[in-house]
Amino acid sequence: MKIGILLKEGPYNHQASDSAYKFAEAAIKKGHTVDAVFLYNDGVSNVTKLMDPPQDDRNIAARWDALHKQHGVEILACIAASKRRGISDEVLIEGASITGLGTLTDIAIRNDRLITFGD
Amino acid sequence: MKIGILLKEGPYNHQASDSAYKFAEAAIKKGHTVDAVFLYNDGVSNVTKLMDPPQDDRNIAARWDALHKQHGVEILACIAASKRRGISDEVLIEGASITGLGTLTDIAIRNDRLITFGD
Amino acid sequence: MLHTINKSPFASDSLETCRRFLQPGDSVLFIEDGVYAVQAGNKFASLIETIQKNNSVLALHPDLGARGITVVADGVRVVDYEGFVELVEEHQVNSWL
Amino acid sequence: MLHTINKSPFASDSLETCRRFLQPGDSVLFIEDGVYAVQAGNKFASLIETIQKNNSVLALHPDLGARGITVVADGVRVVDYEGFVELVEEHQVNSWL
Amino acid sequence: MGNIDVGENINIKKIMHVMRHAPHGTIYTYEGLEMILIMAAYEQDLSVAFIGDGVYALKKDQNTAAIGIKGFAKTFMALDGYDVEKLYVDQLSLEERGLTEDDLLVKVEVLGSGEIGKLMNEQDVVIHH
Amino acid sequence: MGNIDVGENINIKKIMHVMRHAPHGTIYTYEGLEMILIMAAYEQDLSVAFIGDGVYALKKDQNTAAIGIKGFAKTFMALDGYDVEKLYVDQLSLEERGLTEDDLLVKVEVLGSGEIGKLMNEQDVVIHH
Repeated sequence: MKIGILLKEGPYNHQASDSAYKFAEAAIKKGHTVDAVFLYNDGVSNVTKLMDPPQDDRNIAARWDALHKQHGVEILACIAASKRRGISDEVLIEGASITGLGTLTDIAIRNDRLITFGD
Repeated sequence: MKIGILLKEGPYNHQASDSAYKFAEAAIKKGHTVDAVFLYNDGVSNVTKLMDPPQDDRNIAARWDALHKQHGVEILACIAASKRRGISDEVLIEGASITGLGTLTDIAIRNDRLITFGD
Repeated sequence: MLHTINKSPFASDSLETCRRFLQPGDSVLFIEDGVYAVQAGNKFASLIETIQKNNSVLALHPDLGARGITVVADGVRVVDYEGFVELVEEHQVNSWL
Repeated sequence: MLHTINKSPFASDSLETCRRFLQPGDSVLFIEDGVYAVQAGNKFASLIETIQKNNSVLALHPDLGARGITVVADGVRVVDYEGFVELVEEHQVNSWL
Repeated sequence: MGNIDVGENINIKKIMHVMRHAPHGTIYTYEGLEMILIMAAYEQDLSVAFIGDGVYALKKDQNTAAIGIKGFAKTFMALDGYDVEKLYVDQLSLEERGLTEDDLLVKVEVLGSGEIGKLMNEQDVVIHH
Repeated sequence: MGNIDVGENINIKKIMHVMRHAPHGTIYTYEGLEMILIMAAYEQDLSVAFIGDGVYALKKDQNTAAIGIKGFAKTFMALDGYDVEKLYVDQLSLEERGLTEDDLLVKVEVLGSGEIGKLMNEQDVVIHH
């Protein structure tokens, strides 16, 4: 099955990021394709490489980066939402890209499921 | 009267930033001193200079910058909260600084009021 | 003490919770989405009336206007940001988030 | 359809609102702070019982454990992330935010 | 587009946007509307449901000048021009808030929660804002 | 510090932290706790009130391993060592949630909302988390 994920909250402040990640991980483990994680609203803040949490805590941006590199999951931040919140190519992790809402529509169309995590 | 402000949410996603700014503006207009705006939780995202909203919209970071420059209001982001969210000196507006929670304690002690805006 | 409430009473428990902690003479100021609590004729009308027996109830005009609320419940005082600052001059603040 | 609810029913209207839109046969999965709804013996016990007449009710084990919830209301099925994925295989998803 | 025969158009998806938040206190309604406007260009079977505080998004007389935030209520009036015509409002949500159809900026279908629930159930994708 | 004569120590402020959110779903409780630990070093008159879902922060048996988030419930047990001894829990909030004092990790004072309200009213600063 092909699955798209929509993530609407930023890292750490809400559990949404963690839930989305755990879900993606479990879906991949069960043999599904996680096509893309689309970041909207404050969700765009998930992919700044300046994130620097305490050493004994998870690094949420690095985790998305690894998910892209290991499993080909596209990590996409909405451009309009990113601009409002100061997320630009300058600070983006390697595994993520900035794109428009048309891409989200494509994701909604081409996947069997679109599941949302947020607040 | 000396007033401190604690702001706990990021720009645009919640009205808290706008309310805090409007309140600060009104307090200054009435002759009060707004000593500092301390940014906590997602509030630290208020002061990235990469913020680039649509031209017909307010630029929240630029507005805090101007408040500092015109009225000497200290704009302070908590360091631990900033690190989690990828806010560092690299992206900080000129008028803001990153500091510790001890500074918030000082603000709470030295001001007549501490008022919180958040979600 | 000045209590501010910024969440819709329909979506959040802020109002219902805050009211239990009010002391006689405290003021309650509704701001942001909190102002929906004082729209005339909604299901919180009697709660607002009860609160007014011991507390003054206020709402921020810019937030009412932004939400198209033109009529507020009886007895609710409408203030602008200047009035908000005056309330803060008079009281310590307790922002219910 | 699979409905997910991620907010505490004490703080938010998500559960009360979602339940009005449930169709017979839909499943409801509580995740994140939503899992407090199914803690045995709280004030939502009878609502959860009512929902179970026409819908299966599930809760995510990792979220229950994180919150120290060791006993859930009768009839609530506890699943891990693998079970969550299985539910998504079976249903389209409606995440109540 | 009018009626679409799903049998011949397997790529047409039924997508419902659910407005659940009051406007202005958070950005969800506004960015939700931006999403709907973009999706409207893709000729899918779109609908929008206003539930709970989401009904406030359609309230007449909103004037955001004094809070310094861009207003967008009138953009809902433009949805029709983008062929987004299925706007459903939950009746109980209106009633609890002391509102009637006359308080709303645009023409909508006011439905019971059972009816909206049935429509939700038929969707391929549901996105809450 | 024990009892402080406010008349002689005008810089001692009464600061109450109010925990209002459930843990883990949002970071407010955790970052709130970080704030309390720092403030504790400044020898002010600190107290912490647990109201509404805030009482869940103190629930025994929390194990966050499976959600991949750092647990912090036990840090509340360390507050005593920082001389933060005034921990108040709202009785009705406990009851509604089917909890009793025995379900909590630390020793607290369970009070009615009127009593906590009175204490709030005496504060110089109240910060909600």
